[in-house]
Amino acid sequence: MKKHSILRVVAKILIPFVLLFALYVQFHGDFGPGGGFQAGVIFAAGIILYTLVFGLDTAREVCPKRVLECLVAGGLLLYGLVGTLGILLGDRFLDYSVLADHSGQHIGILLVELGVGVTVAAVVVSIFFVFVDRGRH
Amino acid sequence: MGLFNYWTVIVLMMVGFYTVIARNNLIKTMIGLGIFQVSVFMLYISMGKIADGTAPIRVQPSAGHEAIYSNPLPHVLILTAIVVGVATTALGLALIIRIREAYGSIEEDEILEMDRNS
Amino acid sequence: MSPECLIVAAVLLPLISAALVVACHQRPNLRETVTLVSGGLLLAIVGRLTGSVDARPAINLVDVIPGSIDQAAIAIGFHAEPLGLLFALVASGLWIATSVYSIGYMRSHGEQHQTRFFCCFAVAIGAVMGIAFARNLLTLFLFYEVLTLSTYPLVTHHGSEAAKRAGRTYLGILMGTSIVGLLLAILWTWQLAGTLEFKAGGILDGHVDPLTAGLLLALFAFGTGKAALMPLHRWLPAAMVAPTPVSALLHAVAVVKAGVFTILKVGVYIFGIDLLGRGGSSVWLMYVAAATLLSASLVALTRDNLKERLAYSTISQLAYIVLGMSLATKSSVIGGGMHIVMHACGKITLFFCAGAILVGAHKTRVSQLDGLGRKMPWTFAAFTIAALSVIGLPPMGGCWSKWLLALGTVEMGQWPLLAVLMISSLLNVAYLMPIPLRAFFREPPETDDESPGTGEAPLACVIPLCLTAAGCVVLFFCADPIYQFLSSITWK
Amino acid sequence: MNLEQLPILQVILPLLAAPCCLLLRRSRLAWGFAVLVSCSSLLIAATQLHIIHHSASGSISYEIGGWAAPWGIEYRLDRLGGLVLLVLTAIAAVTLSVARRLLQEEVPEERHHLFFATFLLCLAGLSGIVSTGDLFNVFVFLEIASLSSYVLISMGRSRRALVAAFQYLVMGTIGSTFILIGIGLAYMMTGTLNMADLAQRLTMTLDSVYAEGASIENPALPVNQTRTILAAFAFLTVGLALKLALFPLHAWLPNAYATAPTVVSTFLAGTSTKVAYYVLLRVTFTIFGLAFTFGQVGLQFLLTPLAIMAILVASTIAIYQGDIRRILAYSSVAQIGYLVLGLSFATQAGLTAGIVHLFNHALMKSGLFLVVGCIATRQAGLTLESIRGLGRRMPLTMAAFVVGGLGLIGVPLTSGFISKWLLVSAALESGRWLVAVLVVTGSLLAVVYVWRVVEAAYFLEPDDKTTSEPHDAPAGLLAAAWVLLGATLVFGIYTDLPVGVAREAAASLMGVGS
Repeated sequence: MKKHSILRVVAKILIPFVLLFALYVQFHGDFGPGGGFQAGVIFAAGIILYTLVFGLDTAREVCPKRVLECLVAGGLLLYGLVGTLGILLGDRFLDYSVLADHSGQHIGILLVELGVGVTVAAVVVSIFFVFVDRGRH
Repeated sequence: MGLFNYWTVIVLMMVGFYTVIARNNLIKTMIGLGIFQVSVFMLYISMGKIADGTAPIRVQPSAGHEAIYSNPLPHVLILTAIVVGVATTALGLALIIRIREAYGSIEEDEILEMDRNS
Repeated sequence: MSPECLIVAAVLLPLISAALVVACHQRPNLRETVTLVSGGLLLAIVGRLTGSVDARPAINLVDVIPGSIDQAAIAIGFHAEPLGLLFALVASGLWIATSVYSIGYMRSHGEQHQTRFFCCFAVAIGAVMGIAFARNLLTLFLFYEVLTLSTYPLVTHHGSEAAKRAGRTYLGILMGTSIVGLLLAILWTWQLAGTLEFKAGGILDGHVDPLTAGLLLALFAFGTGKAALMPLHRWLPAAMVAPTPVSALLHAVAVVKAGVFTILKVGVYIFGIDLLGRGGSSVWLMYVAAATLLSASLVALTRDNLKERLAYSTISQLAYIVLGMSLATKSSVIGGGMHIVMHACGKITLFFCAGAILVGAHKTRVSQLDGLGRKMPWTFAAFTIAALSVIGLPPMGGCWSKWLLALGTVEMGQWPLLAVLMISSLLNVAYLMPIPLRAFFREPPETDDESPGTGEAPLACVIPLCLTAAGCVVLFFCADPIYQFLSSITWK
Repeated sequence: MNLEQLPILQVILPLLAAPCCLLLRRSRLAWGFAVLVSCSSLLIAATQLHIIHHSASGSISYEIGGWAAPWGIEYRLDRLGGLVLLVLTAIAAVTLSVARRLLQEEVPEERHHLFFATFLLCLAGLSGIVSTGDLFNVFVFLEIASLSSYVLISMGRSRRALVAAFQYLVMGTIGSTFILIGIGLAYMMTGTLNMADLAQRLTMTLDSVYAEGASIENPALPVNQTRTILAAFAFLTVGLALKLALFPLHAWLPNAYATAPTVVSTFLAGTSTKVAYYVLLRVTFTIFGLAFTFGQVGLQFLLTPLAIMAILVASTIAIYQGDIRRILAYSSVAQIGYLVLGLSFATQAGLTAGIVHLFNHALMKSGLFLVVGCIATRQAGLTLESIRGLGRRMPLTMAAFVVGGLGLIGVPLTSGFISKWLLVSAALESGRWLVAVLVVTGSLLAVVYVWRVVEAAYFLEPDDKTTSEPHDAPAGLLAAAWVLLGATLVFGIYTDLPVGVAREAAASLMGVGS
């Protein structure tokens, strides 16, 4: 599809907005509808669109396999560590109120959702890559 | 609304279940499984609905009027279940791809036939 | 050593000896020495225990099944009481004789896997000690199963297709009956009485009605497949594919006697002869035993294979002991206990002779024995003595136990059973006596003269069989001490 | 950090270790880390059981995020859970410690770290199921465990593993969806997901559960008499029966266990069905309660025949299998029958027997599969023909198999005997004569299928007469197998731990109190 210039142009215009929207959903998650799961999927959709238009090899350069793996693990670890902080600071697992005086819960949920979002995005992109890759040989 | 939502759920569930049982093609089995799962998602979502309830986003209470919200918990629960469903589907499809590579077929009876003969 | 330690030592010694046998598998002479030495030691230990049996020493090793509110905990435990001690004495005494005999037999026969043979043999003796000294039904059951498993390799020693088939029958019947019958009976007893301990006078008295007692007794009697009550006797003739020393010790002494010993012990210490005698729960068992007794004798008449004939004879003789228990009078129970000794001594001699005939003359069938008595005088003399003892004629030991059993039938007024005993004795004569008669008084067939190796079997085979035959005579004069020794078991 | 945090550590330790394994990449590193984690899990589980067993209440509770119980998610562990966790983590630790050696033949080295990550995820899922006191959490952890076990099974060497994993995936997903429906319906009627709260609300009347002013047809009706709750119970039971591989829903199990990498069979055989059984106990006793499950619904009339069929039919099928792993797998189906039978008596003795058997059978079956793994390191074939004469070639390995086999049969001094003893005496106690007879008949069938292996290994000569010198499995593997099977011997003699804990666990499930 690299030869279809309309597609390429439209995709180039769209992708930043898709990613931006993903970030909006991500960070607006604790005020309105949204959160890590949704944002992750939307973000992944942006990358998948990029892959569809510019091909797997180009996309691999953007998101190398190694980086994706690290992101999957990293997101999970972020979630886990925020939760464990509660334990380390002498309270319960996932008790965010220890993180800060007033906005503890706020910061906590933001970080946890960020972890979820990163993991989901990385997992969805990996699954897509694996499927596309399989078909080629 | 009556019991209309339950009827929908039951019909979807049976369609999915029948597909899982009756189809030989592994992809179709996965599709059936998907429909089957979605029916349960619908069950959860519809049970959270409260008559005249609005989306569970806190609005500034206007004087003398307390807003009625739908129950958000089933939504949250089912979000988890959807993720699980996605993971299951992805894993199932990945397995189908590898089965196809190993057997050259995705028809269940052909695969079982090959297993019996080898 | 205290009596308690002696009991544990008696059970452990054969097991240790089994381990040593395996360790010495490179050096046959050392291996056989181990067997003989431990045989001597075991006899000494059991002999010393007879002195302290009146105190009924008992020991619990470890609680295996924790107790609850209604039921006592069950331990692996041992105790010494006259019946078990007598059984242990017989088994350990005959182990030595058999060891000597098997060394001669196995070597002159050039058998394979001798280490496995001696090892399993020792384990089997250990299991017999465990059964003899078991303090409760669980311990007894444990060693009962060990005995079954450890004798399987002995039965299938030759590894031929026939041996394996026989082995499956053996294991199938013994394991099957013990799990479905015996285990269930034990569990039921536990439910009813709340304990499994062997106690003088029984533990079930007051917990059961006659019908339940009869059913439970049936489970015990048929669950103990080793007692070879018909119709569960098939394994015994099948197991005759084993080498003769195995048949001799295990299927004339250890295994089958473990079966009838179990039934006797259950009758005396679980039910109590009062309960059995009073409720009439055991009447049906008398008739089963009588039927087994007669039909096995009849079958024995038709068998030409010597070992098979002896096997059916064993089935018939075992039924005597079961009969003694089911009559549930003092003299019949003691008669049953005494018959364990008498029959063991007689039957092992007969099997030794059968083996000696195989080793010396390569004959297995009764019809081939014509005139052999002149070439193997010692063997056939011993055979005659043992046969007379099994039949129950004085001056052989067997006559006392049969006398006591007959007394029991009279006490109970079971005249038909007395008739059965008499007829059976006649049948014994009919199937046993032709063998020495043929050997001594018929002319040997012409062709056999040139065949080599027709003389007495090696000394290691002949000496044990002469000794056990002499034992049959000696026992005739020892009957009274045995009677006194056993008479305390029927007291409360 | 103090001991209060243990319930959550039990779950998040393996959960967080999984991504770490992913990052470590190197096979040896990931393996070492996974072993470390599983051993710590074992330590945590043992400590927890110790605390629970000596506490007055007999349970510990942990509120996640500091939110109080019916609203927040509560982790709750009682004696039953503690015992299940102990056996689960013990098997995980033993299996993982030999996993690298076993994987050498079966999974390429560059995928080892993925394997360990998935394995830890599975462990986390299973621990989570046992630890949590929240019904929906059970579903989530069940799915984590199931998804990771599908992946683990699909790593098997032969292509059949793929088909087996797919079949398991389809059946497992149907099962878990059923469970999800059940949970949803129960939530619909009670408005809570906390197990203890749920149990309480199920016995209340409709009007006391619903908000004021709601129009209810029959306000005085107890919640658990409504048709919705009946449906919820049915869905939960059927879903769990699928996960449990209760006859006749066992079709996925033999294929999965027989084709998975042996290290996976070792782990799953001892844990996954046992944890499903744990959930079944929770649902039937803790949540719905004795009166509902056995009085109102009469589940025993369904479970007892099914359990007996499982014992007899699966054992019979096992007799006709030619592959050791399939024999063991069908034997597992039969043993699940014993577990469910204990449950279906609905007496304290029956439950005790079920729980003890859960413990014993987990050790036995894992040990036996580990022995199969040992055999697989020395020869390719695992059929009865190919193991002929193995008793001489691998004496210590086959001796371990014999010990495990005796346990399956239930020979005295093995732990299998204790559980069968308890089960049969429970049957006799409640007057179920026929059941008792059928159970011992099942043992008889076990004799036959175990004997076929023993006979092949010890009493049949191999076809090619090249009887080489004894060549046992690598020492580490052998030691691990003996640890598990030795444990069955130890717990066959010193029965205080499993039986003592199980009795009290059964008492609290029955609501008797110890």
